[in-house]
Order: sequence, then structure tokens, then C-alpha cells
Amino acid sequence: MEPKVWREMGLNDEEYARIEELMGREPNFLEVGIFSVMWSEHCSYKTSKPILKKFPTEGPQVLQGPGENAGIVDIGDNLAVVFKMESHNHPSATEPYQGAATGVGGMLRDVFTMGARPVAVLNALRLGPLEEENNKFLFNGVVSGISGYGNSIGIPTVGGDVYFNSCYNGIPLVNAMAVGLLEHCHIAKGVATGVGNPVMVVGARTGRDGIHGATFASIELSEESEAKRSAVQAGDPFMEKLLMEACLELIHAGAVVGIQDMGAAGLTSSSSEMASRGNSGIEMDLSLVPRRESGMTPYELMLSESQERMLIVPKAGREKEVEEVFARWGLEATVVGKVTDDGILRLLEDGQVVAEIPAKALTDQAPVYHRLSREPGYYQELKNIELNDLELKANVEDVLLGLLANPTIAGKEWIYRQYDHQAGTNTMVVPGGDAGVLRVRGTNKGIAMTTDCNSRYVYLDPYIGGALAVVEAAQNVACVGARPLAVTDCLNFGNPENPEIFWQFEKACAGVAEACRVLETPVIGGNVSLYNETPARTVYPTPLIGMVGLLEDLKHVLSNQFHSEGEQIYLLGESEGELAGSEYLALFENLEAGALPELNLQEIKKRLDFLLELNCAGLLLAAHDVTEGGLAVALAEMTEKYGVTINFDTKNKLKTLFGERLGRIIISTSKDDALRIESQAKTAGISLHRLGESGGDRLRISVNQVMCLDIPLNKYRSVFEQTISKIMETDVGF
Amino acid sequence: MKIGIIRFPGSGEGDCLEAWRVVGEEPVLIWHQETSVEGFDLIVLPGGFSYGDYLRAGALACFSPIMSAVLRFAQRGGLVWGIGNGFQILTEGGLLPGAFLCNAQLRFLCSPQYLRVERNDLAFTNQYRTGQVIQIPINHGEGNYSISDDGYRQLEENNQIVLRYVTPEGEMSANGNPNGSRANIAGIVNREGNVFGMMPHPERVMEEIIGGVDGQGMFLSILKHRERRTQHGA
Amino acid sequence: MLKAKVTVTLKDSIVDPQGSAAERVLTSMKYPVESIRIGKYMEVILSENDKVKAEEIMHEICQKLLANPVMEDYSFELEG
Amino acid sequence: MLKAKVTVTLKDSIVDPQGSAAERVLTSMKYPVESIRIGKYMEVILSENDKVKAEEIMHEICQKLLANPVMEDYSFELEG
Ligand SMILES: Nc1ncnc2c1ncn2[C@@H]1O[C@H](COP(=O)(O)OP(=O)(O)O)[C@@H](O)[C@H]1O
Ligand SMILES: [Mg+2]
Repeated sequence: MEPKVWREMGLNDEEYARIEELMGREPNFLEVGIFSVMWSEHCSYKTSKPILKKFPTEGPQVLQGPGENAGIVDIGDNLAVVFKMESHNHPSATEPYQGAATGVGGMLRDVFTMGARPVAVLNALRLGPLEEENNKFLFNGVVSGISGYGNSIGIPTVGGDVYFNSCYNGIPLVNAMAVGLLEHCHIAKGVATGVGNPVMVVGARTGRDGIHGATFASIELSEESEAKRSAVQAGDPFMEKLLMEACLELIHAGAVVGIQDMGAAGLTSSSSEMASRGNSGIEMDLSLVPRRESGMTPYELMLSESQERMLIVPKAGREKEVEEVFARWGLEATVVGKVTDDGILRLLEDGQVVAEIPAKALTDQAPVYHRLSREPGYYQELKNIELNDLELKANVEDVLLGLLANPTIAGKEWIYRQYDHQAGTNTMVVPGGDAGVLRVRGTNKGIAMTTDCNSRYVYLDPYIGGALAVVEAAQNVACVGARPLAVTDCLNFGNPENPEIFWQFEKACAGVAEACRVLETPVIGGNVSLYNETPARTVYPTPLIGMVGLLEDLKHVLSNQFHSEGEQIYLLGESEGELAGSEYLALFENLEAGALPELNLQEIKKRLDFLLELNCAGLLLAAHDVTEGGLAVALAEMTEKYGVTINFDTKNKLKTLFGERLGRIIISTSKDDALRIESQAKTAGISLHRLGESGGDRLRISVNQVMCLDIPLNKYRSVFEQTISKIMETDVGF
Repeated sequence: MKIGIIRFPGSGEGDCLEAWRVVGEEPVLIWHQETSVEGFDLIVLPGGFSYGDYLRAGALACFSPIMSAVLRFAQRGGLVWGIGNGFQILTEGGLLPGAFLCNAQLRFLCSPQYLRVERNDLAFTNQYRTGQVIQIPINHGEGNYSISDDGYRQLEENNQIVLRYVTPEGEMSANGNPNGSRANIAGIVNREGNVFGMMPHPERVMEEIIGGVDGQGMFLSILKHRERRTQHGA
Repeated sequence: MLKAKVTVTLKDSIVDPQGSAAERVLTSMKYPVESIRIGKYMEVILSENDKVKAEEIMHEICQKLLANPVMEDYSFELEG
Repeated sequence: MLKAKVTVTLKDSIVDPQGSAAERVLTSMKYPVESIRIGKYMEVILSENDKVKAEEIMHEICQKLLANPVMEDYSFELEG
């Protein structure tokens, strides 16, 4: 075979040599194609594997850790939550609507393939600044795509996050997370076992869409990928809904031995992974695969990424039942092969063998790379930039209004009013809260969920920033009254073959791992997206964290708004933040630099436990974490209905009002409970500051008893609430 | 009360089912391939995305076998209630006048919405006051109600407009209109008063913990209506 | 086998939110656009070879399903 | 003033869920329908009388706005 062939498919010469060795012969074109997708970064994790090993993945709550289509966590009452996050960055860069839509579709399949009914979707978006038309176009398309897919399938989108930064110019990140619920007895897995059991393709027909999408997702975006545009696939949420109902019905009927969705690398990855997990082989006759287009070759059939398809191994003898269930939902189910005992993925066309590959060679014997790692020059340089002498650039009111009008901080209603966030009538905290909360029907419990990552922090200090992404997720979950349970991640980085990028990756993951360990939230699944770069730039390292938490008692759900006059307002944690990596610094000094405050995970853990303890005792009225924009912004966010009067005693006004430092939470309580909270904090050794009280219709902040801000609610709330909408509703519209 | 909820492929019948349970009823789900709705006191066409809302929202569902039965049921005076997508099916199927276009802003909208109850003499609204402003969320991409001038005149003349989008103060202005619907129409009834369609989703505001109880009035109205009918021996 | 090319347009009396939006975008970009109306275009392949019958069938499915007579007009052409 | 009649169709390899759904409904009603593909039809009125210029403009706005080149093809006819 010509080297050109495998090189074009994305394999290097050593990899090809390894394939020959594993096969014991020269592979044919189809076989090389199959190896190339299975050994792509997207499917094989060849670069990230050694790093991911360091994540804590165990805990008493974990029923299924990484390795399956999605992880599972126990929530008691014989129920479990299933969740997973995944990227659809590259497809979304080319076709934002379909890219985002099919991202949601793929996530949902990963969840119902485990036997769970999806109950919620979240989305994490990273885009270039909205001043640029192309970013507006991408933002608009991505949000419409998520809305279009999620809404029509009837699953609420209850949360997410979004940041705008020029590091994402032309390289949008679109990560979707899906969450499902199941009874323990219904857990299904992606395994093919039981020699002679049939293998069935169900759902949509196979077409030529997205061929080489998996490799496509792992190479840098360049002129070249422009030409591969047809590699984008389109979704059909209606079909997905039917597929979901049919699959769940079948799994619950006990007819299924193994089931897996066809995601990246469609039939190739689903069949080889199922065979490998089951220590079996699979034999399929590709001429039996139902198709949408004529003249498709085995290569195209194996590599197609047509959406809304699943591979099912039912119990032998129950094929008819499978067909009937699918027919009732208007879907096709076709036997295309069987499970064998020889560990080989054997493909036939009209009875002729066209490929024979040991399944394990595809899944377990992919090369593993220990990439070079080097600290980038920018790291020390930016860290050492002195920020302590900076003084407030403008008056407090102008700074606050400026920050609130920054799309990263401004309210996100323009996004989530396009998402059905109430389908299923279980949503107790809708988007706009610190985390989405759903009640769990039939119990008195709720589940909370969030996605988080400030990539500027990660850029400035990958270790601390990685840990902070987990901290932010945990504090968001805790702020709605839920105990953090577990994490799924989506690791978005640049080209790992660049040692400086690999250094970011390694350090950020170490930070994530450490935070997960201390906060007792094991990583139960995730996804890696590398090569997020163009010749012009690389994204900031963005290890997105999706977290789910458990609310033991629905009546303890907490809001991030003051709901009455006279609530006593306190701050848990340090009253001064730092300017390093802050929105203030970026906006008013045009600088993304500084040394992040030192990480104190143990202290933060203690604080979050304390918060949950107070809440369980019924002592809290509201809670909100302090993130971008610092304390002044956090207070502004909490005052939709009631104003506040606040005083800070501090030496540094700028750092106190606008400095950032994660792990801090604003809480409120009634007058009656205030003293109790103060004394409990003292006993527990938790730092607690009284800030002031709610009431009136103004935001009034003084520093050392000198008034520095006194502004009516409607003045700044309208800025907060309308900024994004104003930007997006001018001439995008169509 | 014997309530049937039609289940089309793609529809979100579950929310409606749970809403009825809140007021103590246990409806029956009717698969769209069935051909009879005999013996029911009320047929609900639920919200959601029947057939993915493809082609035009509600259009494909009209051809499900069950719809002929629903039509006959309505013609004989049976109560039919279409919510969201159900309303779209009723207009597509000719049970109610008018048609739906995509929202004026071209975007899907999920948000709380103020409505004014224009009539309370109906089976569906007797628990509200005329002129009462209630808050019920909308959730649609094609909720822009359109009707010819003639058609509109007839709606007015026959007093068929039941719900209108309004501002929190109850004003029927452009401000209160989320989707461009003609004359802020959010819900209408047929002349006979037994077929009711509305775009907002009362089934989503049945419990305080998920955002309010303003939707209960509709469900309780229907139960009240049924109770009165039974008392009068109908 | 016959192919029908169908166009479905909104009746003149009905405002077209999509068309108006496209129009606004294009005029703001200084294109000499007076108005845009957006409808649908469909290609239907019929397993029917008789043109007369096919025409009848197409009228039927256009009236029943492909267009909504309350707000839309349709027209089609048959091709061998 | 010129009128452009634009048809926008999905590229062959792209799934058309709308078309397939309509197709399934019609076949279940026993209409002799083999397949349906649904695209867009637009009428654009241009305040431009030069056909050559109009053609250029139409190509530009089709590529930029009216069609999505990643997934769709377009064609148009100009009428006086
Ligand atoms: N892409 C999105 N999709 C849905 N909801 C979102 C999205 N982005 C933000 N939100 C909602 O807005 C809230 C505030 O967003 P953000 O400012 O990022 O909050 P936080 O700093 O608490 O994570 C989120 O908690 C979420 O509920
Ligand atoms: Mg928060």
C-alpha cells in the first residue's frame, strides 16, 4: 500500500507499521480506514490516556465509572443518575446549527443507551467576542441548533455556561452534557456477548454523511478542512425521539444483551468496542445494512456518521420482538450479523469477507503517546506582572455597568429563553440560577447540574485553573442546596504535539484530579477534544467540568435571589479578591495576566460543607457564588427584586469590589437566624463576614462606611438583562 | 371523569398526564393509530412536536387515524382541548380557524407569559374571572397566530377569543405580544364552545415548586363543568 | 415514475416574518433588495407514469398536506 | 426592477427529515409517493434593472444569506 493512503487517513508511518504487525499481514484499504478512525485521537485517546489515568474515578456513589457510554451515580431509592459531556467543536465551526444539534443528539444517545431516560441537557459554549460578525453568526447558529434539537425531542435544557474571548475566534467550543435517570435494574451496557446472538442495526438508514468525521474532529482546522465540509452531518430530532422510546422499551423488556449508539466512526466504533468489551468477536454482512443512498462501499458504510442509529445485540430468538417494537415506532431494525467467539471484527459483503481485524487491536492496542511537555514562556512572564499598584480606573458605578455589559457576565436570558427548560415539568431551578435543579418524581429528592470553566484562569495557571473549574462547579451545585456527587469532563485543548500545549493539558488535568479528590467528586466519564487551533491561534486550555449534585430534600432548594426585605447578608470566605485573570483587568486594563490566588481546596471543601449544613438546618434564604466581576457583580446579580445596603471594611476597594477569588459565597438569612450562623461559623472556624441587608430598590455599597455606589435597580438590571439580546437582535435575525 | 390524551409520535403527552394527576384524575393515553374515542368526556391534544413539527407544525398529525375519530367526537359536541402543538393540530385539521406562522422574532420562545381571560362562560375557563390576568408559560417556535380579516371579524362577532397575550398590567399592546399573533390571540374556541385551542402551557404551572399554579384553573374548570353536567343529569 | 416540482408560497395578504427579516438584513447590507418572500420548494417522486393521474394526485396532496390553503398557494410542474 | 425566483435544495447526501416524514405519512395514506425532498423557494424583488448586475448580486446574496453552502445548493431565474 502507498504511504500516501494511510497518511491521508491521518495515520503516521509508525502507526501503519504497528498495524501490519498486529495484523500479521498487509491490511487492505477498508482495514486501514477502520484503524485510522479507531486510532484517531477522538476514539483512542492515544495522547490523553496516560493523563486521564490520574483522575479519581471511584467512590461509594459510583455505579459506573469511565469506559462505558456514560457514567452512573447512585442517588438512593434504587435510582441512579447517568451523565456525560462531549464536544462538538469542529462540526460546529463549519455548520453551527447542525454541529450543535447533532452534539445534543449524540449526548442523548449516550445516556439512553445506558438504559436511562434523559431528563436534562446542558450546554457549554465558548466563542469569540460578539463584536465580530462571524462570532455572532456562530453563536446564533449554535444556540438555534441546541434549541432546535433539544426542544423538539422534549428534553429540557436546564443550564450551561458561556464565555466570550478572542482566543475562541474561529474556534468555537460547543460542549453538550446530557443527564438521565434510571432504576438500578435497568442498567444496560455496550457489550457484545453470547456467541450466536444477533447483531442489529436500528434507527436511521446509513448515508454518506460525515465520513471521516472522527478524524476530522481530531485535526487542526485549516483550509484543508474547509474542503472536507461535506463531512458535516445533519440531525433528525424526531427520529431520535422515536429511537429513544423504542430503545428504552426494549431495554426495560429485558431483550437486550448490549447496546451502543453510533457516534463518531459509526458502525466501526460501535461494533469493535462492543466486541472488545465483551471479549467477543462480531461478524457483520455489510450488504444487509439499510442505506439511504445507493452504491455505498463497505468503506463508506463502516465510516459513515449518519445520526440517530444504534447497534443492538439482543438475546438470540428475540429478533422479532426487536423488529416489532421498532416497527411500532415507525423505525427499522435489521439483523446484520452475529456475535462470535474468535475476537475478530469480521466484515462481509454479499458473503465475501472484506475485512478481518482483531477487535482488541482496534480498541486496546492503539498506540499510546507520552508527549513532550514544556513550560511555555508566557507562564512566568504573565505571572510576574505586578498588579498590586493598580487603582480603580473609573468610578464604581461605571465599572459595575461596564462589567455587567460584558457578554461573559451579562444575563444569559437571550440564550435560555430559546431553550425549552421546563419540558417534563420537573424543573425547579430554571437557567439563570446557579445550577439547574430537577425534582426526581416519586421521591422527595432533586438533582442539580452545572457546567463550568473559566479558561483564562487555566491559561494563566493550568493547575490552579483546572482545579478552579471543579471548584466553581461544586460551588454552583452547593448554592442551590445540593451536595456535589460526581463529575464528567470535556477537555478542550490545542495541539498536544506541541510540548507547551501538552504541558497545559497535563497540568490542568492534574488540577482537576486534585480538586475532584478533595471535593469527593470522582470523574465518571468525559471526553477529550484536542487540536482546537487554527494557524492563527490556539484556544485557552478549557477543561470543562459538568457536575451533578443531589438535593436530599426538595424543600431545601436555594435561590440566588433575595426574596424579601431585611435578609441578613454574609460572605463565606475572604472578602478580598485578586485582579489576576479578572474580568476587571481584561476590560479596564486590557490585560489577561497575574498570579492567581493560592489554591486552598481543603478550606473550600470545609466551606461548602458548612454551607450545606446551614441549608439543611433551614437557616438560609439565598446563596450565590462570587465569580467573574467579583463581589459587586455577584451582589448585582442577586438583586432582581430587592436592593441591598452593603458595607465593606477593607484597605483595598478595587480588590474588594471587583477582585476575583473562587470559593467565596454570598448567603442570606433571616434576622432571627443571623446570630446562630455567626456562632456556628466561629465554632467551625469558617471565615464569615457580615455585609449588610436586603431591601429597597437600590444597590448601595459603601467602603469603610463611605458610600461609593448608590444606583437604582432598574438602571443596572436593564444593562445586565438586555446586553446580549441587544447585540443579537440587531441584524442577525435571519 | 374519562379523559383521553392523544399520543402522536413526537408529542409530549407526559406533561399533560402529570398535570391531570395533580388534580386527581388519571387520563388514558390514546395511541394515534387507534380509530375511536368513544366514551370519553374530554379529548386532549397535548403539546410537543408531533412528527417533529416537520413541514408545518401540526400538519402531519392531522392524518393520523385517530384524528377522524376526534373530528366526529367534536362534531357531536364532545370537549376537545388542544394545547400548544395540539392547538396547531386543531387549526391544521380545520377544527379551529386560522393558521400559525413562525414567531415574529423567528426564534423559539420559552418564557412566562401574562394572559387575559376574555371569557369565563366556557367549560375550559369557568374558574377564572373575565378580565383576569394569569401567568402561564409559552414554549413554541411557531405560535404566531394568523387569520384573514374576514376570519378575524367572525372570531370577534362570535366571541371566540378566549385568551390574549397582555402586559403584566393586563394591556393588550405590542409589548405584551411575544410572537406577533394577530390581535394578541393566545387561545380561541369554536362557535359551539366545545373545541378549545391555546398556545400557552397551563400543564406547566400546576405546582408551586415548579413555578406557579395559574394553570390549575383550566383543569378545575373542566372538572367543574363535568360536575355541573352530571348534576343536571346530562 | 414522474417528478413533481412544487412551490408553495404564502398568500399575499399574509405577512412573512422570515422574508421581512431577510429583507432587513440585506437592505442593511446595502443590497438593492425591495422585498423578499420565502416559501417552500419540494420535489416529489411519484411511482405513477400517467401524467393525468399524477396531476390529480398532486393537486390532492398539495391541498391536503403540502400546502395549507388557509395561508398558502401552491403550483407544480410535472417532469417525465 | 427585476424579480428573482430562487430555489434552494439540500445537497443529495444530506438527510431531509422533513421530506422523509411527509413521505411516510403520504405512503401510509397509500399515495404513490416514492420520495419527497423539501427545500426553500424565494422571490426576491431587486431595485436593479441591469440583468448582469442583478445576476451577480443574486449569486452573492444566495451564497451569503439565502442558502447555506455547506449543506444546500441554489439556483435562480431572473424575470423582467
Ligand atoms: N449556554 C447556556 N445555556 C443555558 N443556560 C445558560 C447558558 N449560559 C448560562 N446559562 C445560565 O445562566 C446562568 C449564569 O451563567 P454564568 O454567568 O455563566 O453563571 P455562573 O458563573 O454561575 O456559572 C447559568 O447558571 C445558567 O443557568
Ligand atoms: Mg454561579
